[in-house]
Amino acid sequence: MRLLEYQGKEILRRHGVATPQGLVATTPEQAREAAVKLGPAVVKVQIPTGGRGKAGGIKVADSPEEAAQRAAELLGATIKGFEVETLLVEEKAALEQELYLGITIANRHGVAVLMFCASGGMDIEEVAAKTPELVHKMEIPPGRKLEEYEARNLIRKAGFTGKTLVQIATIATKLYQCFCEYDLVVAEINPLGILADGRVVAADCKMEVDDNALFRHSEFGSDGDQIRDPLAREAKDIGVTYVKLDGDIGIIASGAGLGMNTMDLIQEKGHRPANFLETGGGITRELMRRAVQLVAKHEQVRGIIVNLYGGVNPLVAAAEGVVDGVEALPERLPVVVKALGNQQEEAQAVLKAAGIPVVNSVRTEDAVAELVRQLEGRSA
Amino acid sequence: MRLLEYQGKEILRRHGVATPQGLVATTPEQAREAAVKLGPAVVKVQIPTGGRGKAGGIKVADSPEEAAQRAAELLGATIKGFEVETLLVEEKAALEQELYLGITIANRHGVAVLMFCASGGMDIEEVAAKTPELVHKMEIPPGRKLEEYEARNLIRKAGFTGKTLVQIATIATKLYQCFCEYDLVVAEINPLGILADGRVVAADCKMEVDDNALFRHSEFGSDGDQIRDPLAREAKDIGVTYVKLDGDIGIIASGAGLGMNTMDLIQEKGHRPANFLETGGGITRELMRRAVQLVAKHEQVRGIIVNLYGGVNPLVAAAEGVVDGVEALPERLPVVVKALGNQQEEAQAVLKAAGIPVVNSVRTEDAVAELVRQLEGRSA
Amino acid sequence: MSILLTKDTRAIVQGATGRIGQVQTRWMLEYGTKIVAGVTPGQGGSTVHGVPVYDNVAEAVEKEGANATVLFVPARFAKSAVLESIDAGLKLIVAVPEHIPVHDSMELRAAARAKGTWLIGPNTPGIISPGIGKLGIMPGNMFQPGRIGVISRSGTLAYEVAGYINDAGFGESTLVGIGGDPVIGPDIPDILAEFEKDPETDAVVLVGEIGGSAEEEAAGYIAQMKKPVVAYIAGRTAPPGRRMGHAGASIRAGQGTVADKSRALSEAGALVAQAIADIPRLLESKLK
Amino acid sequence: MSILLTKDTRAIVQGATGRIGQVQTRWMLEYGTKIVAGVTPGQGGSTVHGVPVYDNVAEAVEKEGANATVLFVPARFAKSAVLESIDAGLKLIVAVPEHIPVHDSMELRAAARAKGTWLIGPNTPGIISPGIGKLGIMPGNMFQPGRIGVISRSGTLAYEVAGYINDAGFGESTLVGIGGDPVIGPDIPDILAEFEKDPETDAVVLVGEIGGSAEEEAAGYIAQMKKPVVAYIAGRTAPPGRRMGHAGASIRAGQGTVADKSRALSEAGALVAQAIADIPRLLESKLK
Repeated sequence: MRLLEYQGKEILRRHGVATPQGLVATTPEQAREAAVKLGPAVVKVQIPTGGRGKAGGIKVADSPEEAAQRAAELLGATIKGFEVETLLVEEKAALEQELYLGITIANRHGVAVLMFCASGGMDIEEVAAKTPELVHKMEIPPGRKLEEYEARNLIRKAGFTGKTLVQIATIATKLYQCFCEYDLVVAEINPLGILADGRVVAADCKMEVDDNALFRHSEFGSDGDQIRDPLAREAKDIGVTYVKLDGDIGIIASGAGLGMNTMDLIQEKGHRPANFLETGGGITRELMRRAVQLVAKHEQVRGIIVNLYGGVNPLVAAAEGVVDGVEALPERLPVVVKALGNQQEEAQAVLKAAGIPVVNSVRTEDAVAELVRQLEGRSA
Repeated sequence: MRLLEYQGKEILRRHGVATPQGLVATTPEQAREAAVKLGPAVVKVQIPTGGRGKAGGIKVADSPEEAAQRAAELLGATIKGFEVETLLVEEKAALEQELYLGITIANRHGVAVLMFCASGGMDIEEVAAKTPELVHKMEIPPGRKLEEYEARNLIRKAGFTGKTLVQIATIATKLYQCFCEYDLVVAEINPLGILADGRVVAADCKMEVDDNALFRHSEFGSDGDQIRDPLAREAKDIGVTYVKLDGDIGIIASGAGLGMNTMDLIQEKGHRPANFLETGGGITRELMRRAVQLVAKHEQVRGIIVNLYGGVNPLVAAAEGVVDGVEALPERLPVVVKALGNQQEEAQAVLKAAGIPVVNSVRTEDAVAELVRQLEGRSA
Repeated sequence: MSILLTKDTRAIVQGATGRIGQVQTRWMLEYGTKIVAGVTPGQGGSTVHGVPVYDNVAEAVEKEGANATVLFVPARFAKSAVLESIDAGLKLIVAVPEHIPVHDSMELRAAARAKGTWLIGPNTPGIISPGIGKLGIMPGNMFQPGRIGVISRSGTLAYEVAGYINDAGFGESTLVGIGGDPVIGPDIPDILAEFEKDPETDAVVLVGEIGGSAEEEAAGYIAQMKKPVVAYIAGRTAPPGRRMGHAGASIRAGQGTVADKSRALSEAGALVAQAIADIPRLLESKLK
Repeated sequence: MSILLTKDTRAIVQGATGRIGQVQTRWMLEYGTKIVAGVTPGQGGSTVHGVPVYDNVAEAVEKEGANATVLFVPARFAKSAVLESIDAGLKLIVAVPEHIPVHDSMELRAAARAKGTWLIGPNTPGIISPGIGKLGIMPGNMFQPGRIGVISRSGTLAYEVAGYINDAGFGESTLVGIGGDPVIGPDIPDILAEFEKDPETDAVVLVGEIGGSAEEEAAGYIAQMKKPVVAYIAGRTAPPGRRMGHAGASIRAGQGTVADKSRALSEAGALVAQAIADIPRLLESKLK
């Protein structure tokens, strides 16, 4: 779950990291009032994604009236696919220098990585690709805090000393505290700014909370709240992963690899997937029923392939769910099921009894071929 | 700083450890109101020391009127040297079994030790001395949490299984959380009680916070607040350790070992120390002035020995402080100073100029001998 | 023979008394797996399908000589359960649960490595040595004893691969689902090394996915192996930047594509299958 | 020769720019100690009595070849400062500050032992090798070069003992104040072992205090030493149950008395002095 900039900055301030002064606004009037308090300001849309500056989501407002006007323009607009509901009105801080400070997870090594770069405000992945020597990194083993001296040892490699070094290092340790305390998978301050008086402030903030750890952080609500697309929101609610694509064949697969393989085989047969849907491990009757209906909602879908292996739960329940889902469709679509594993005979019997074609083969290509045959028969 | 029972229990409840229901009372009327809410109750004095039950500090009250009456008797009474200002009125919980659960520090090994004993309600040091096999212990290395399985592995040695085992283990991990979070040096639940319905509750609670860590725990105030004796309270305020004794010679020493050695040598000469006062490392002029005046307040003091080694701070400042203190005494007492180390010549000159005898020897026995000579000359 | 899960494996089931734990315990027993105990704190003294349940792993080790575990506990309790088994000295831990917080997985990976414990998963179907036993959720009927080792990041896709291997007459020595999460216990080279020294494994099939760099990093070890390795990477047609599946397979900033991984593996001497259907042919080219 | 603090010791002062740090740096320099750098985060680039100050210990190690440190930082920053020096690979850390929280000391002791670092203190006057240098607050004029090793739990009392040793014509090889806090870095046997193997130490004087069991536990090692050990325990007349001094010397539940400690040390073969004045005579009985 990606936090909004103002949420991240609130967390930073609670941990003692300075940020520019700012106020949240959800109406032009609030933006005007904020600018009265703050003076010359920047109006920033609060959306859970990056690149909003280039997309026109950050505006300068030198007067309260201008702030209200910019807010009126931005509120309700759609930027990078998100309808703007919230703005952060922030004092215009003159940054003498922009730095990058971030923490992410090095998956292969299973450790957090602290990254610092004296050039901030840019996409760090690009900087790292072009000039890797400018991005200073250190691994932080799990289960302990980051000590300030460790951060200093990293940051001094970029040529900082004295009070600036100490300030940045302190912010780094606090950012790591946030990283651990809130189960973050990404914590970035980009840019981290140095003001004319030497103070170091977090001018922006990106924090992404591990969805699997949201149970420990009820203050953030469900990450489903952020999802605007109704199909994606429903998928979240069902508990499956749904990626909308632009083809004509719906896919339901019990596993990401199996689902991707099904996509690959569909394309090989000259068709294109309408979606990727991955059920996760614990398939229930209800989950399957809703998954079938979700996939069928895509306007281009002409047929559905259900590719299941029994695992955590009995496969019969999954088969019953498919039957429920198919029978509740407003109009009958071609559906082909491949369902193997524990209880495969019983599951296949349930499907056959409902008139749903079952491919009793380990080869997904056979299921794809069967669906294509049906589609072509139908269109012929 | 020893927390009061009700403070410790508040902390336990915040961490999810069940306690009997209770209310704090500072007047008989509050005690009555508490008993109305709680039913048959126990009225317990809240003083920062153990053994209050035997000293008459715990009374049963079967009715609200009785609670008010017991409270009236206890409030203002002096129990184990403390004037009773606060009571905890608690529901009378029928414990089916009383256990002991505690955490302390094994100084020599520098680790915390979790202790569990199926016989609670008694002095654990006595139980450990008589039947060590009944006290189950495990060391917890610093820097990490106690996992529930570790606590279970310890507690099952005492023969507990199933839900009782799990409950006790959970409480142990939470007690250790408190131990770390609040910089405790002792955390004890004695007794930990099993109720008739199987629930496990903390029937008493002893927590002692490391005085050196109070800066991290402003919620507890200063431990000076607990000190009733005016001399001890003043010592705390000055920043020295003062132990009142019943002899006639006052001692000021810059170091605990030096102070104890001075005591030993005084007794050898047939006198007895009126106090032990240890200055700690950072002696200032002001500290020495107040230390001299503090020691002189003891009604039996007939002479003072000041035994200093220069260390952290310049010795001259200490000498000036001694002069200030001696000159401000209501009546002149024999004072002998031994002051060695950095700047010893300058310091000795300051003292001699003020007419204070200086022993320029490394031997504390010489200083003791000189003071004894002066006292005997005076009394003769 | 087989790797990791062998005839000497005496396993416990952590969370055996739960709904899923009970079903899976039965299926593992039915497959012939030596399940010697269940562990659920607070349920000590009960039984699941005749298997005694203990409050603590240490007790199951003492009384039943357990040396491995498979977990069916809720994700939020998984960290504590795995730490318990590491501490109790178990040498093989199969962490089936998905949705374990990644900060927990980081700690578990570090703790397991510090103690020299095999941590398979999290988010793994588990490990199966056909004919010997299985620790995990894979359906036993999808596998046959044989001499091909299988390593898979993907769960169910590995079953499909096993089907092709079986149809071609090979069968599997052991199939290890290393786990689909971003942070998991095993590194692929560690498992390749086990297969390399297993006298009853003739070749290894590696089933990868887009995203990350695990396959690329494995290439270094594959280059020095004597036994043939056949690799297949799923996700050829996955759109870049979209997260494919709960565990986060995605192509990021142009890295981790099927092409990248295939190139690295080919250069290391692995035979890269363009489709699963090609795997049997590639195995035959080396083994027959 | 000397132990721990030798001619090869190149020390830094953590907190050199503070009020106490500046004074003590001057006194240590005046005594002839090789102080090669100060470290105060944020003060890098300044100097203290001609000594360069760095922001980080690691930088002082790189640029000045430092291998030891003495701390004069406020107690609340001591933990971080000591961890920094352990991590930077310094092999001798003298933690002078008193009032360090005991939970911090527990972590520091564990971290130092894990890395094989000598942590002297906390709450120590430090260590002095007369004629070579001193790291700590002891007044240099109280000591003379010689061949008696001194180990002391008590700070200033050790100076007094040194005075008696000097007056008897011996002098000290090295004096180590191990620290008066309940939890400290060194165990007495570790330091006894250093003196035992030091060719320029003939005998060891151990200055103990009531409370705890450090002296009793040291007895086991003393029993196997070749060099004579003379011990003195302060606190003969201290009343039981009262805390004598900031660091917590106290007799608890009848344990840790002078009699207990003296008995254990005597049985181990140490000569126990009833008064400090007896120490020279006991040394002479073994050495002359």
